[in-house]
Amino acid sequence: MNLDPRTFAISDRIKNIKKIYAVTGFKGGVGKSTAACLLALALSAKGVKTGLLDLDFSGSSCHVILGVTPGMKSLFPSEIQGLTPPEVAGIKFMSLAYFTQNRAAHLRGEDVTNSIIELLAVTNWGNLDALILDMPPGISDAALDIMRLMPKAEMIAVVTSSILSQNLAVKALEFCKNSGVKTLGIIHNFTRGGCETGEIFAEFKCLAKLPYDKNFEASIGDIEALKRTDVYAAVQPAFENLL
Amino acid sequence: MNLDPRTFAISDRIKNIKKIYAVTGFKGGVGKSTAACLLALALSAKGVKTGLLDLDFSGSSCHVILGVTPGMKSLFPSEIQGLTPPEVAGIKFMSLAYFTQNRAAHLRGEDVTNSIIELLAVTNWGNLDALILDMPPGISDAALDIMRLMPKAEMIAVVTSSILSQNLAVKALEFCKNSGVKTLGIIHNFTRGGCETGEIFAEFKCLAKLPYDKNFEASIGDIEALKRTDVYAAVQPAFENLL
Amino acid sequence: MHEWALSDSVARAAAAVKKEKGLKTVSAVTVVLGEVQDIAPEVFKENFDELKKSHKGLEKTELKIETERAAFDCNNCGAHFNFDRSKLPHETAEDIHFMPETLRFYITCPKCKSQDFKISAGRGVYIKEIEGEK
Amino acid sequence: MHEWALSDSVARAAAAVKKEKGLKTVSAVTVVLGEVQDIAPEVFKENFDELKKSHKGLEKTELKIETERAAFDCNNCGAHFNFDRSKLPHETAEDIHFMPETLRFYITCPKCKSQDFKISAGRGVYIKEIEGEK
Ligand SMILES: Nc1ncnc2c1ncn2[C@@H]1O[C@H](COP(=O)(O)OP(=O)(O)O)[C@@H](O)[C@H]1O
Ligand SMILES: Nc1ncnc2c1ncn2[C@@H]1O[C@H](COP(=O)(O)OP(=O)(O)O)[C@@H](O)[C@H]1O
Ligand SMILES: [Mg+2]
Ligand SMILES: [Mg+2]
Ligand SMILES: [Mg+2]
Ligand SMILES: [Mg+2]
Ligand code: NI
Ligand code: NI
Ligand SMILES: [Zn+2]
Ligand SMILES: [Zn+2]
Repeated sequence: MNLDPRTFAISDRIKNIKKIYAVTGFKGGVGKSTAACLLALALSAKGVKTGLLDLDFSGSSCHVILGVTPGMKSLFPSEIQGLTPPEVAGIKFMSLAYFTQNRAAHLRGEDVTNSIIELLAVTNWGNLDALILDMPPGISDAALDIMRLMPKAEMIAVVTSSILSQNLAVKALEFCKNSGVKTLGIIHNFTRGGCETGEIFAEFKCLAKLPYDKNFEASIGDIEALKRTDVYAAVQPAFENLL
Repeated sequence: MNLDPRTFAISDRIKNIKKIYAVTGFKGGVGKSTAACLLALALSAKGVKTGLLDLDFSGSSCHVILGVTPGMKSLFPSEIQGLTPPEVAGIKFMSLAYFTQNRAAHLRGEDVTNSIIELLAVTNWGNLDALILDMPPGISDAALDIMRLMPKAEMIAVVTSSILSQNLAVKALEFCKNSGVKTLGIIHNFTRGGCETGEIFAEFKCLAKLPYDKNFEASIGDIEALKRTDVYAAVQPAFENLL
Repeated sequence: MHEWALSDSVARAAAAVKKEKGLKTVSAVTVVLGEVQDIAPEVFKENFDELKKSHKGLEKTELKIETERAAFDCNNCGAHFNFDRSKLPHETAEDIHFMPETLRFYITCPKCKSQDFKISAGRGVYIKEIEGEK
Repeated sequence: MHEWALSDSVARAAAAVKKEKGLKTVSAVTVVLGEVQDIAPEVFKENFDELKKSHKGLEKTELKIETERAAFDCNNCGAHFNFDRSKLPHETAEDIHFMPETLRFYITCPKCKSQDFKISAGRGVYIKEIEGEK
């Protein structure tokens, strides 16, 4: 026998989380981390008990967007029945970045799976209304593992107007559907006007349209500044369909 | 004994390729596929014998950018001592997309490794002056496999002005250096003026600065239109350091 | 302690196997603790002995603990190698204790210096045997 | 034929093993062809018998071919299953012949319908044995 005990604990660890949203988009650079962080900030600001888990190990961005320095001497989970994530603006925030000392995470798929299982088995989220997952691009180990280990997670797909983004998202959402995974809806990023997703996403709800905001970059790392951006304001309509 | 014969053929398959460039950037959406395709088009237009290999299996974009429809009934490799890639604008173009019938490629790391080994073992590139690799984001299986299977590949890192892109690229290039992989230089994408990479990349050559071009998207899929874009024009200075 | 969560997962796994196999009680569980994660056996056992009380049929389960030396296979040159955990700086050792995969950010293949290797033994916690009565 | 490249890799692997083990000649190579990739044994052998002539010490190597049934393990529910290659549409069958991993775009776990499974046997080509004289 060679039995991995960790997966037996996962359903218990997430049993007091009401909703889990996987912010994906399949393509890189479409604004997944941006949307995930702003959604989490907005939920938390409304008093919703919110968690944020950065699962893009080789592209961890959430700590940079939120302006925190993960590490034992700065911000670190506490050892209470596993690892309890520290709070950032009221958000319980978990990331592999706590443990990487700011090094590049060169992980093969098997490592990604092992790290996800470890994080899910030891993280003590407590009661949450919503847990936001910031997903890596692609349908790789991370996406497949979340589908099997957190079957109640719903997808929020971030897409842009680019044919490159939309092509991939359509195929990937088809894959999710065939796998029995629910897609809550689409967030359209970098818009310059009306809802440009068009026909191709007709079967999905448009949760929010985020304008391209040339001042956004300067707000990265400063939560108060982020909350004053047009992008943050544009995230709000998404709530109607959350929770 | 359980010996994989395929890796024994790889050095032979690439022995008549003078230079291999892995267009990376570690972050998604920074313009890796754009830079890879435009570089390949520009090289080929100058009469350089060029190959292009799309290694971003779950985000295959090169065929969309080049405007070709991969598939047995449209564009497909020919079975000559392995698989000889068809030519697109003079570029020998290889992609997993020939074999996926436009479905989402949900591959775990082990599958990515197997597919890369298969492609490298059976692709008959013939004589090439330059082979451009379009890499997926992250330092995942694909990047690690290219480092070990094609040790002569040199990195071209595409970065943007965003701290999110630059943070990752700096760490990843450090990793490459420690792994003995040569970095040819940086391509700065989405610039809006001078070279904005700054101090942080001081040790690397700036190969080209690609402006943000709002008309670029409309040129995707049309090679002649791509060649009239500002981005294509801006790629040209990169040659000084190639070949 | 963070160990609590892993001990808890072992108790839950044993309870699940008990149910699946139709056992009445689990007499013993053998776990293997790997050198990479370096879980303290005493702490692990202490937690388990507390946690088992809340699982029916596990109240008297004996936890047997074995340890496993870490072993690595280089993906680049094929070399097999080990490491000396005691030489890691404190903070690094702690990071690896929480997330064993981070080990690969700190050690390299002694033969070819590659940072791309497989942890072939001694990663974390696994269950080697579950004994029980029907 | 695309098979040529795989036969060639077997010849090169055998030549490399011969050198590494200090063999004078390789008397036989046993390869296993998996059901997923579905390489035609005759074509494979024909290519090999031509290719071996250009490797010193392999001129008389006998190629022994075995075949292996495909087997899959579901990553979602743990089910083990097989498939019926003859039921694949022609074009799909060809794609899988070239790139075995694409198989997973077309079949699902019969128990839970998951598209996430491991190919545990019968993927492609591997060498089972290399026999030779010193
Ligand atoms: N609506 C927006 N306006 C301006 N910049 C944005 C917007 N959304 C994202 N960005 C920027 O675009 C880049 C990619 O966003 P990111 O959230 O990191 O994407 P992903 O997580 O999908 O890779 C980042 O530099 C980010 O700051
Ligand atoms: N210089 C540029 N000007 C305008 N659009 C660009 C430019 N470079 C890339 N793009 C667009 O940005 C998006 C991301 O580029 P892409 O090459 O797909 O990135 P990656 O391969 O790194 O994921 C695409 O929609 C592409 O068309
Ligand atoms: Mg991101
Ligand atoms: Mg992230
Ligand atoms: Mg790309
Ligand atoms: Mg691509
Ligand atoms: Ni501990
Ligand atoms: Ni064939
Ligand atoms: Zn090595
Ligand atoms: Zn199944």
